[in-house]
Amino acid sequence: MPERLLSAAEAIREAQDQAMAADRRVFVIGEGVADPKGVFGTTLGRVEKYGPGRVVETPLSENAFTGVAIGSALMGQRPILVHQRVEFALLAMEQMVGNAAKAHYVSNGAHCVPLVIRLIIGRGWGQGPQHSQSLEALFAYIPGLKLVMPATPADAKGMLLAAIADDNPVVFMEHRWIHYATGHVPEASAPTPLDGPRRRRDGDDVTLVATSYMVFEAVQAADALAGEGVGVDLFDLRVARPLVLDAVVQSVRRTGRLVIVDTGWQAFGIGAEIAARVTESCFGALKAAPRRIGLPAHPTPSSPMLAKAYYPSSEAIAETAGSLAGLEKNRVAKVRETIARNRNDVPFDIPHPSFRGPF
Amino acid sequence: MPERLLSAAEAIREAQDQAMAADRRVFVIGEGVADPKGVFGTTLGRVEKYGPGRVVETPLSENAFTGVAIGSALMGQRPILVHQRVEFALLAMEQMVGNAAKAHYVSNGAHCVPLVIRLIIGRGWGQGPQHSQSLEALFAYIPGLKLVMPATPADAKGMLLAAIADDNPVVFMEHRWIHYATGHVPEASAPTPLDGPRRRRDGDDVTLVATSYMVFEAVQAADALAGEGVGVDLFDLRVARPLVLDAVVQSVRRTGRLVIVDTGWQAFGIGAEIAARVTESCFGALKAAPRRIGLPAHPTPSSPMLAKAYYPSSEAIAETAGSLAGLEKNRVAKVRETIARNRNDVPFDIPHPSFRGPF
Amino acid sequence: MPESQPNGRDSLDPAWLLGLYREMLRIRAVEEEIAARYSEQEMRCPVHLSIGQEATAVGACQALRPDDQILSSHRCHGHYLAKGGDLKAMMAEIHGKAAGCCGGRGGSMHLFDLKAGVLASVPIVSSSVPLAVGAALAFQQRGEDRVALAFLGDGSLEEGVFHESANLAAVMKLPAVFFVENNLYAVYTHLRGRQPDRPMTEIARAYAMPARHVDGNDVTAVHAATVEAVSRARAGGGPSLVIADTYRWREHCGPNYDNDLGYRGPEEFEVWKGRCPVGAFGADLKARGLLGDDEETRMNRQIAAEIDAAFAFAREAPFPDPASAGDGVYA
Amino acid sequence: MPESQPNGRDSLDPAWLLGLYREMLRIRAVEEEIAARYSEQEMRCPVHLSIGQEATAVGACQALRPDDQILSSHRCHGHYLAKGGDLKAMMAEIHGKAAGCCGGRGGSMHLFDLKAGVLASVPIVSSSVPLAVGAALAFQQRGEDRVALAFLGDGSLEEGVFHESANLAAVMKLPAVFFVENNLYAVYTHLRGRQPDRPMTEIARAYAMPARHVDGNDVTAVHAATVEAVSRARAGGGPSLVIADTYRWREHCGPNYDNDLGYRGPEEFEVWKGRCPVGAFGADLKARGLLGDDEETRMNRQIAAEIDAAFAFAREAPFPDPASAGDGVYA
Ligand SMILES: Cc1ncc(C[n+]2csc(CCOP(=O)(O)OP(=O)(O)O)c2C)c(N)n1
Ligand SMILES: Cc1ncc(C[n+]2csc(CCOP(=O)(O)OP(=O)(O)O)c2C)c(N)n1
Ligand SMILES: [Mg+2]
Ligand SMILES: [Mg+2]
Repeated sequence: MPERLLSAAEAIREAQDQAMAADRRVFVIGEGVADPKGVFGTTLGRVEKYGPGRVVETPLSENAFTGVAIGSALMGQRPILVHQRVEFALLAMEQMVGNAAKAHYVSNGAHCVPLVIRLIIGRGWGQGPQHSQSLEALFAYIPGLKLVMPATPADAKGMLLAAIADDNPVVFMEHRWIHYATGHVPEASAPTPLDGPRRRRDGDDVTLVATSYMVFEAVQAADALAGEGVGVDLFDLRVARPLVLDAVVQSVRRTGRLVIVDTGWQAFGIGAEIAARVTESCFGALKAAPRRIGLPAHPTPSSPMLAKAYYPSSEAIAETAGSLAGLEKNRVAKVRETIARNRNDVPFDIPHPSFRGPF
Repeated sequence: MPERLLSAAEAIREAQDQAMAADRRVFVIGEGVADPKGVFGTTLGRVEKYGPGRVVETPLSENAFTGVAIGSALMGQRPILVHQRVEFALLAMEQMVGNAAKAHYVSNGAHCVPLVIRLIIGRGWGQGPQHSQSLEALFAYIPGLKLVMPATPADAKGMLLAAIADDNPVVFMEHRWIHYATGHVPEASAPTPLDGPRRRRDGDDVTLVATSYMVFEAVQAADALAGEGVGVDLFDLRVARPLVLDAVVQSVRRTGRLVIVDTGWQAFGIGAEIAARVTESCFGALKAAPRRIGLPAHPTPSSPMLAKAYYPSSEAIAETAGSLAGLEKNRVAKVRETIARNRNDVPFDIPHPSFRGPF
Repeated sequence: MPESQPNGRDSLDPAWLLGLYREMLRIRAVEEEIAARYSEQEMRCPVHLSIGQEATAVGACQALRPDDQILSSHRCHGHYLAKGGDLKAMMAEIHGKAAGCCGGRGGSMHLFDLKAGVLASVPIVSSSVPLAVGAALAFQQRGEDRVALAFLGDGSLEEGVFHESANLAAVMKLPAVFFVENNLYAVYTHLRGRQPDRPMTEIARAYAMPARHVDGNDVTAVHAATVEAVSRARAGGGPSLVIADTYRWREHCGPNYDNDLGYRGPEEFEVWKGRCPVGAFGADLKARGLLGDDEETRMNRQIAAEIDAAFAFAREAPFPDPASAGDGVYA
Repeated sequence: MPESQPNGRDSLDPAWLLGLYREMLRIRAVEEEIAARYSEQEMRCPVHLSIGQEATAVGACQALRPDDQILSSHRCHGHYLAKGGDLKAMMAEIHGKAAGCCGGRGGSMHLFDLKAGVLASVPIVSSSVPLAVGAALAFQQRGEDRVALAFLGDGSLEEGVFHESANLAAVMKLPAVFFVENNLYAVYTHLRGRQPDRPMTEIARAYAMPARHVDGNDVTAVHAATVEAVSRARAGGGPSLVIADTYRWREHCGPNYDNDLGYRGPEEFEVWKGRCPVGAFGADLKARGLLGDDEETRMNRQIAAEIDAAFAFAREAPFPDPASAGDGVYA
């Protein structure tokens, strides 16, 4: 039987559907979950199948419906909550940090909050300062929350299933542009453990850790660098909390070099934790200081001309990783050219077709 | 004229008073600002002096009154907002991150938000999971916010004056236990620039960076280490955003060793950014990986017996800094004893008298 | 004006009335004992006493079944006890002991008892309100005829999350009851500085929700109003608002009186103290011949013994192992 | 039922009425032009058109002085123009150009014009509401007789921060007006799935606030109701709520119609389209002899020329320097 190609959006929809079919306690809640667009298609058709009692369209009340989801979880339900933009979750921070993250600990284990909070990160098309932030560092900081950031469609499905099956509150961050990526996705309802990074490319010269959509940019960079003989050991971080870095540390022991690329602001971002922890773990093996690539310290501008400078490109990743690995300037330039050639004329503010996989 | 001794709480009250007297646009807003306890004494008597129009007691509505303060600032007022616990600010994250932090940038410079947000961090006396968090990392992550964490009474006054005079939103985090610390505080209304760390002890063996109340624990550690011949170059961070580390990097170039102690959770905390940035800046000078000391990854337990294990002590700081600097085990033990002796029998869940200064 | 005694007490079962009285006496005695012993510094956490507010806790909880759930706030002692929470586990919790209802992790503001139907207490004002609505959603989704009741303070009504929760519960016709203990103050700030001048029940109109205003110091009136709200919720009629006027006697947080602070006048305090929910009800029971002095003495003696035992238990119980402090962050 | 034409139009100044009409025509034409040109992909940001809702923007803003401030949301084009915002700066902003009102940093959802009294537009639902109350607080503190008006959608009423803001404004008697454009939908979800069935004006009772319900497609009715609210605020009488029923013709976000999605029926759409705020008002003016066809043609021609010039300006204007993207994070 040939393997199926699904987009990550379809994979997410399928995971939710299978979980709902298998377990009556699972339900979906949020703004737009039952509307005709179905949260970028990821909940489409579910209200017809499961009814409004399990596909709960809410009033505009992010803080309350987060608390409602938590309360239902305390009573044994298994809600999947979704915000179409991560920004809306800022209104619900108190519920997330105060109640969801702490109930199990504070109750000395009596309470569980089996809650998935899907947060969608925007990007592109001038969405600007308040519709395209990448605030994962805020959630990564909170003990009691798990933080999952899938990149591939297979992970989008498998890790969402695992998040639903998890007895803890799991923040599941979906970058809009991974929604479009396609890949082989198993039909079975099989959770993929939330157990840490996965290697996406092999190499001995430099270790590259990327999160979410930046994994695709990193793949472009790694492949182009491979063409110039630089071996990139590329990890897809997948889980930011709890942060498991053994494989990365092992890799750095071999390569001596680390570059981290994430979707958020660089300063105080999750790259800082990764850099600090890897440094603590294998200082002696490091040939140079770990390098971080992230967003510059300002809000997302709407104008395409300003946004273009805002997002780190595969070129920038290749340049950082390549020069860290000692690649000569002219060969770095060649790598940049290769990447640019592959990009063709696709505007940078819509997803590049080459990111559509299959991955 | 002899110098005055003031507690940090008194210093904060004086700074607010002087700013209000000097500038009609300055006002105070929050829950409890006009009540008979006056926010741990820091706003006491102000409503009698300036009236309820400038000491604005609000309904319980953290998100709204943060937006109200921002709106008034957009119209040219200079509000000082206060939350008696940092947790209450979680309800206002959207206003802080969405409006306060971004207005100047998004308006291309036309708007200013000259707003001070005083956030008080609790500790001790079993306040437990929801009244004693130290969430500075959440605010440090946000471009457009400044984040100030004074330790000494002089800084509490001078930096609050500077924060009030600043045209940007400044988060001013006050640890409850620094409120009790006393020190020499100039009577004049003189702002202290929000310009970065200050050296609190001199030494050549290890660089120690501490924030807020942990500065006092670090001082104990540094002094005890000095007794054993270990020179600690101790910095009070003071400003977490914008983060200026030149002096720290210079110090690490000399000592080759860095320890960071902050009041928040260690993982994904501000120590990670400091460690990563210093490593990037002077990798070659480092003799060992920077070490971070912070809270373990769980909520604050209420029980004194559990909380005791939760907070890093001066002993722990001394042990980390001492062994990093190569101090032998038995001499580290001696340092721990010295510190313990100084502590006498004061329970750990109330502020130690030796922290009352003068500093 | 709050309604009083919508059902004449005469028609009520005397044993049941004595039970109400006993429970109010017990809550009062527990909190008086906490106040008396607080200065010994064995209870090393903040306490928010509800002395003076016993009738709301008891009247409301008596309207609930054991499998109904309540949600409470920082001021949760009375609610916890009235719903059937374990006294020993409460005292151990306040003493920070391993046998506490949270294993010592929560302290006085986090009391819960799953078996008794005290789902959670949360010290962030109004933060437990959506949790109650969420419990109600779970009941509705599973077709269970259970009800969730949120205890709120008057201050809690000012928080946005209350309004969001009330609207959501109303739209979805969830089996929830919003029970407001209006004690006129949030910390030291009077209602008049925090809400405009209108009957508090007007809030319910925004959500097309029935509302009742009762004398919160009249335990049977509280009970009757809550029964009405609970029955409606149980029958699928959706949420209601109950406003019960009452008064906190002691300081906002801590064991003492704080009238010296000047935020409330001595006259106001005396008026409310004169309307003691426990004393007035006891006097009424006696006047109607339902309660004798002997019986009252016996009750008090039993209660005192239970409380002594609970304190002894809490004091002698072991502290949690410091090495366990990091356990159980994740399930 | 909304009130209609509380002041008969006959008593109103004809020139002023023509001005209202012209402004509605202009807003309509600007947005039609955006819709027409959107597929050219020169405007690379989301747009939320208010076609069909012109009477609320114009009627409300006409009740304000230039130094009064409005606050708006994601759907801000009409408000910005009606309050006197600069059309060229708006078009440049939507095109991401340096001459945009935000220098290209904000895009279509962040329009503001300090000189005109458009203090800010914020794309997070209800997030601008407390900003309006804060502006009102500043006016009160400084003894200025200015008013702040917040434009809200019906969905915005469900957000907690609206309630917190309304309560705060009411307690402090701040010069604020909460002006609700009730277009029945939040994105694709009808009001009946989001709020219980009661007159929306009932919300005001929770805050002891006067409320008016008007036909939001009747520009003079909107104006009269807003004048009342603004006058009360200016005179120190505190905030009011105005509910204006209207309808968004196009899709929630973007240039197209979206009735094919099925979230609203074609009959409903046709009814509202038949009640076009611009067309109906124009017809009325003509019927009463205040507007001739020639005059209307001249108006349309002038407006078209202005819009053409604004688009030309926006297209030709330079982009901001990419190197400036990080400037101005701090003042
Ligand atoms: C969100 C939030 N804001 C502020 C506080 C501080 N606080 C604790 S109790 C309280 C007053 C609550 O008043 P009310 O709801 O009337 O309850 P009461 O104390 O009168 O029982 C306040 C403001 C808090 N705990 N949470
Ligand atoms: C806090 C928040 N939640 C959700 C959204 C997504 N969103 C954008 S517009 C909108 C609907 C708003 O409805 P309404 O207030 O009635 O305004 P309308 O679009 O009808 O003009 C929603 C839910 C948002 N921007 N902000
Ligand atoms: Mg109260
Ligand atoms: Mg609407």
